[in-house]
Amino acid sequence: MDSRLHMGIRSGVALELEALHKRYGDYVAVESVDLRADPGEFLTLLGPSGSGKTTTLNMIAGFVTPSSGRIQLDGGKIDHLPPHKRNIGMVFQHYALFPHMTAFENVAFPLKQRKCGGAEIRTRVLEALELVGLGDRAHSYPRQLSGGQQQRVALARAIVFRPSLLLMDEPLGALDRQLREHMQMEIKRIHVELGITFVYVTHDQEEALTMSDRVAIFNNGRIEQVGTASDVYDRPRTLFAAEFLGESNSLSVARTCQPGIAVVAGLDVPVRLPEDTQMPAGDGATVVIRPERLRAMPAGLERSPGTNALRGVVQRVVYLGSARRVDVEVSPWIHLSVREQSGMWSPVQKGDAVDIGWHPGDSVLLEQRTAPAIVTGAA
Amino acid sequence: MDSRLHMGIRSGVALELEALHKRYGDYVAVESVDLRADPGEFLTLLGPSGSGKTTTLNMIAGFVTPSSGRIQLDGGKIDHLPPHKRNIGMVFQHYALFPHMTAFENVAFPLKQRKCGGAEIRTRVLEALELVGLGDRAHSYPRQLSGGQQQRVALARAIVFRPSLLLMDEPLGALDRQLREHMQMEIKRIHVELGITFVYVTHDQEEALTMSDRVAIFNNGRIEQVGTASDVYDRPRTLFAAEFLGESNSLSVARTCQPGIAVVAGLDVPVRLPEDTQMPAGDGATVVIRPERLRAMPAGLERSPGTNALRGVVQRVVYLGSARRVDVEVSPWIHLSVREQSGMWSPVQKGDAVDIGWHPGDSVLLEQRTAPAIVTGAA
Amino acid sequence: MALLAPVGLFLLAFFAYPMAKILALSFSSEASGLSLENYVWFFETSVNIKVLLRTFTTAMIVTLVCVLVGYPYAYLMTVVGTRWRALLLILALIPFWTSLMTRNLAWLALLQPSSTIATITRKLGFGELQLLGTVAGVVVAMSQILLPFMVLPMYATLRNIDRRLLAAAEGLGARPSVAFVRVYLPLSAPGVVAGSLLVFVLSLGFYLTPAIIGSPQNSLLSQLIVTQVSRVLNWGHAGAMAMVLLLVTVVLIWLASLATRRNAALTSSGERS
Amino acid sequence: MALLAPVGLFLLAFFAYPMAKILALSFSSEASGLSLENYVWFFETSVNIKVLLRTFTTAMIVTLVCVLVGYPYAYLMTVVGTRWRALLLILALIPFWTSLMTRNLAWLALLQPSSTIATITRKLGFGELQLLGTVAGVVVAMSQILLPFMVLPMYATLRNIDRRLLAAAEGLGARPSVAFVRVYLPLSAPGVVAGSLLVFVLSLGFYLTPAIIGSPQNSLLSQLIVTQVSRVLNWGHAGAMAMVLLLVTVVLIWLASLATRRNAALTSSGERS
Repeated sequence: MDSRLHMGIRSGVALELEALHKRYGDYVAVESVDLRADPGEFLTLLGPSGSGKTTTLNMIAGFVTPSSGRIQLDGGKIDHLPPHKRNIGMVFQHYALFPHMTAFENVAFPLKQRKCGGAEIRTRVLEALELVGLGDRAHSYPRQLSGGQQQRVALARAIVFRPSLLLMDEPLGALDRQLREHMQMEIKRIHVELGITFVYVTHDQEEALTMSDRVAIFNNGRIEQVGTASDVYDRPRTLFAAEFLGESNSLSVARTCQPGIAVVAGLDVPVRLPEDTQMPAGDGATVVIRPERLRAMPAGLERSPGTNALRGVVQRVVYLGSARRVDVEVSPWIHLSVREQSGMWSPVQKGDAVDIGWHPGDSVLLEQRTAPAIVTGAA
Repeated sequence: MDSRLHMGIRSGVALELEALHKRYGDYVAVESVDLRADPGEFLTLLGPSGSGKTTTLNMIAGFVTPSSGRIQLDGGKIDHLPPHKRNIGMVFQHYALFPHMTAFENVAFPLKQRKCGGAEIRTRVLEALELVGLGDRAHSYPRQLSGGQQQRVALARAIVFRPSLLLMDEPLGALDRQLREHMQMEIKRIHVELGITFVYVTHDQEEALTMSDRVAIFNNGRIEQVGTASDVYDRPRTLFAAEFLGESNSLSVARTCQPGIAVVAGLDVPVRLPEDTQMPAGDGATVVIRPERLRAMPAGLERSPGTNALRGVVQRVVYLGSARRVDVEVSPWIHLSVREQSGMWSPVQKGDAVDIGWHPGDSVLLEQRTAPAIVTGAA
Repeated sequence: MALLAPVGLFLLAFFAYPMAKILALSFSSEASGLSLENYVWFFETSVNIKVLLRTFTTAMIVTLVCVLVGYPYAYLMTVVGTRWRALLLILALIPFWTSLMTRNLAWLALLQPSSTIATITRKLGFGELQLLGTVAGVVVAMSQILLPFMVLPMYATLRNIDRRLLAAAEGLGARPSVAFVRVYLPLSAPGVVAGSLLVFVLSLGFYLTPAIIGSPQNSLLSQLIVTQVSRVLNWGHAGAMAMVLLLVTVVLIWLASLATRRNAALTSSGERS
Repeated sequence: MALLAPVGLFLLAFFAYPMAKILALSFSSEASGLSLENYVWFFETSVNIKVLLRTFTTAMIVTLVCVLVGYPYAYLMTVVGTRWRALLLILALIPFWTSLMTRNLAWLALLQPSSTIATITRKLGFGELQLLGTVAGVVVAMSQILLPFMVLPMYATLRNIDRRLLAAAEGLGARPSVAFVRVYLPLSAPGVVAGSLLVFVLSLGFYLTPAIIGSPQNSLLSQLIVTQVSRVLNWGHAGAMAMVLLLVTVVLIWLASLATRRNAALTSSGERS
């Protein structure tokens, strides 16, 4: 805890990306990315592989030269600086520990490059190892450490020279589930303790939602949406964002004359939308609702006025432990999933006729779907 | 669908393991495992790595010779048979496709060993590839296929010779999350279509709960519990089972004179247990409650009579997208997590005093904890 | 990168220049500048053709012996524990460590008519087994000397074959022997080809062993080349002989690489991950 | 396994027996049975010691030349694209393909006083650069012939060095040159040691190149061994010389393996996954 006095004095700085592009020949890896991380913020770049998030990170670190655009750190342009002059900490996906050096020597490496004295190096390295909970393994070589411990050494090495910005490239990808959850908490703790700016890359939406102050969703080299976890999860702005961040039901709808009301395509059932919704131009649109916002109840029961409802038949009930998923066929082309938390199950079973209801406020109106999200043949 | 006519005629058979042991020198890999899979059942062996589940599977397949015990298939002993005479299908963890053969040749391999005619081989191989959705990739080599497609070829190869038992060793471990969920559904579909007995090994509790008819939980070479998904999740019989299957809160309690009531160790707050609970011998015990069974409400509100309640302070609220987790400190040594599904959040925030309530029926009384479940230093 | 380009060029010259020189020699003649007369001489002299054929036959037999002895050796290395593997590896490498000279000497001593081997074969009733000064003796000595060049590439390939594929084949109904023939053998082919190629080509150029253990009556091409340079002092003839040897070798390698390219590419995914 | 045991034994004999024979020879004498007289002769004859030292010096220089030329070559192979890499690999392998004889011949031709190289050095004002018949000429020719044995193990090591470690070092504040020296160089050490050992040991046993390109005045140990057997017909002397060479070699290898064992074990986890 008192390590904070030594390590955390320097607080985070702002990072700004302006109109960042990266092309490899004809292939556009990153396209006009504008992004700002506030001082001390935990910003996550989330997206599938190949979406440009790692390329963006590498441009910030200096390993990849942008085709155009600007990168500013603490108000100063850093585009022209080589990586070793940027003073940015980075934790690599596969740790990138030096195998011929002990944990101590690994962590001391950045300090030696900065010509620190031997006594100071010793103090600060041990302090950093202590911070990540590895004070007792200073003289182990990387191959003698477990995956989680290697991860901690990499983290200590990235923060020991007190960078004001720390980049992390899927640092937990190689760990198993339980260890990953534990390390998520550790990383959050260190973020709070150091107070520096974190830019974190991951393809795991759970990780992104749990850890971040804000999330930037990448797709095909572009940012689809930036916002807090609940911004992007509850109020996605694109179909991609909605579907990448978790399970979602989508309904094709058509516009009506009445504002705030659409009809389900092919069914002519009205769907109430949140009051401030603007129907987009064009004939069709998609309404997205999260499975945990839907309620299933036996068909025919009275329902509260003002809610939306669709009638269907339960096709399958999947037990998930902490919850269950009820898959309902509304029509041959409309399937909805309802997620019910354990202990709050509705009394419906496979084969039952059910009414699916939800509050208008839980609908999100998005652009029309153009291509199917999951093509099973490609799996 | 009409492939069922050809492939599914032979239905599953019963598999019985009796007092199965496997020792390697002093190390006991599997210890007195008794297990039965009913004809056509989907039985999952779930456990952490090194728990003996894969060794058990290899003994069934014949790759590992048991130190003692019996293996019966369809009522007949198969212990003495070499692997190639057992007629059991197996899908390996890393697929184990023959790299010098096309998908077609791979799937045809078991039929050739059984001296089938060329025309029959052709029909059945294409049928099997069709069943797994790869009819169009028959002439691709494994390296030309994606991970998911290789997985499908391995599956087709394991079922093409109509085994009455199919073993799968973490078949989805190498795939990414979205593909894994898709393949889970595919495997379930094939299970239903073929009607043969499946024995499935995994360390992923979600996979086990979602897919299985029954789950056998392995730990340190022994079976801790066997039962349906809801048996093992809602009514775990050991602390290990409770903690391996998902998040759980545990409270150390001491016995009281009153039946069905225990007191929280160090707090003297009474905890009601399910009515039929027997206090175990010894002074202490542990009460386990799933986070989604707890309710948080602002302190001081009236609560329904007969429920349990503990008062604490909210330390942290973690947003998870489809839910949120409220971490509450009841006392310096008692921390509880409450999981609230999205849309059903209680009006509590970080720093608030809260009452945590739950139904007595949601408590599970287990043996006293002897060793901590997660040692952070080891991570 | 820019710095490395001149280094690369220098090295290219270092490797390629000596070869170019031999090529030039083979087309030179005493009288005129450029001529084919050395090649004409080579193919018109019947003893040259005879020696060329004998050289190739010897190399082929040596390769075959090395495959037959080296495959089980390399296989053994993949199945034993680490201690035994280390021992076998050291044994296979000893010939690298001991100079070529020493080994030729050892074989010369072993193949003397008074040696243990000769005594044993005599006692066993095989009669006088004449090895010294015969092609058979040369083949035996060359095989031992070249065996490491067979074992090492083979081992490198066999080591990477995923043994779980054998288990998979057995689980699918193949007897262990069938699993070996249908799965293991095809996957080991690239190693066999690489080792064979290496041993074959090295055999073609052997001088010392046939010179010491063989006899002038059954000499190989290398000896003829040395004779041309050191006794007849005819550089052109020697150059032509070297070029013919090189050309035939390159063609053989090219054919072998054509045959195995497809196989090798496919096998790459069969390696243990 | 049971089937393989006899095969293993046979192979062991095949590799070890020739060596045992030489050992026996070295302790034999014309008069009595077992004696040390061959070793006494070896160390009492001053020319033997001189040749032994010259042999080791030559081998060391050849090794050094190969390291200096081979390292950039192997490094180049790891950074270029697949096409260039294939070309470089083929170039490095050409010496394997062309027989030893052919290459020696090439160097003999190149080093003639009338050759291009000699002409160039003369024109450049270096005066008469005498290479043929000198140790310098032998070193140049041996280095080229042995270079592949340096390049291949080096490349195998360099290829497995994770280049992201260099990026990591730069990200931590190291200039590219510092990153190379502090990270890449130490990780490449096992390959350098393996290649050096191979080249050094092979140089020790070279006969053909020094015999053709060198002169009798500065002959190496292999030539002395041949002389003992073929002219003096003294098997015991030859055996003792071979054993001394072998013993020194084994001691050197043992020392090198001691020095690198720790290093090599640590480096294994530095390989790309």
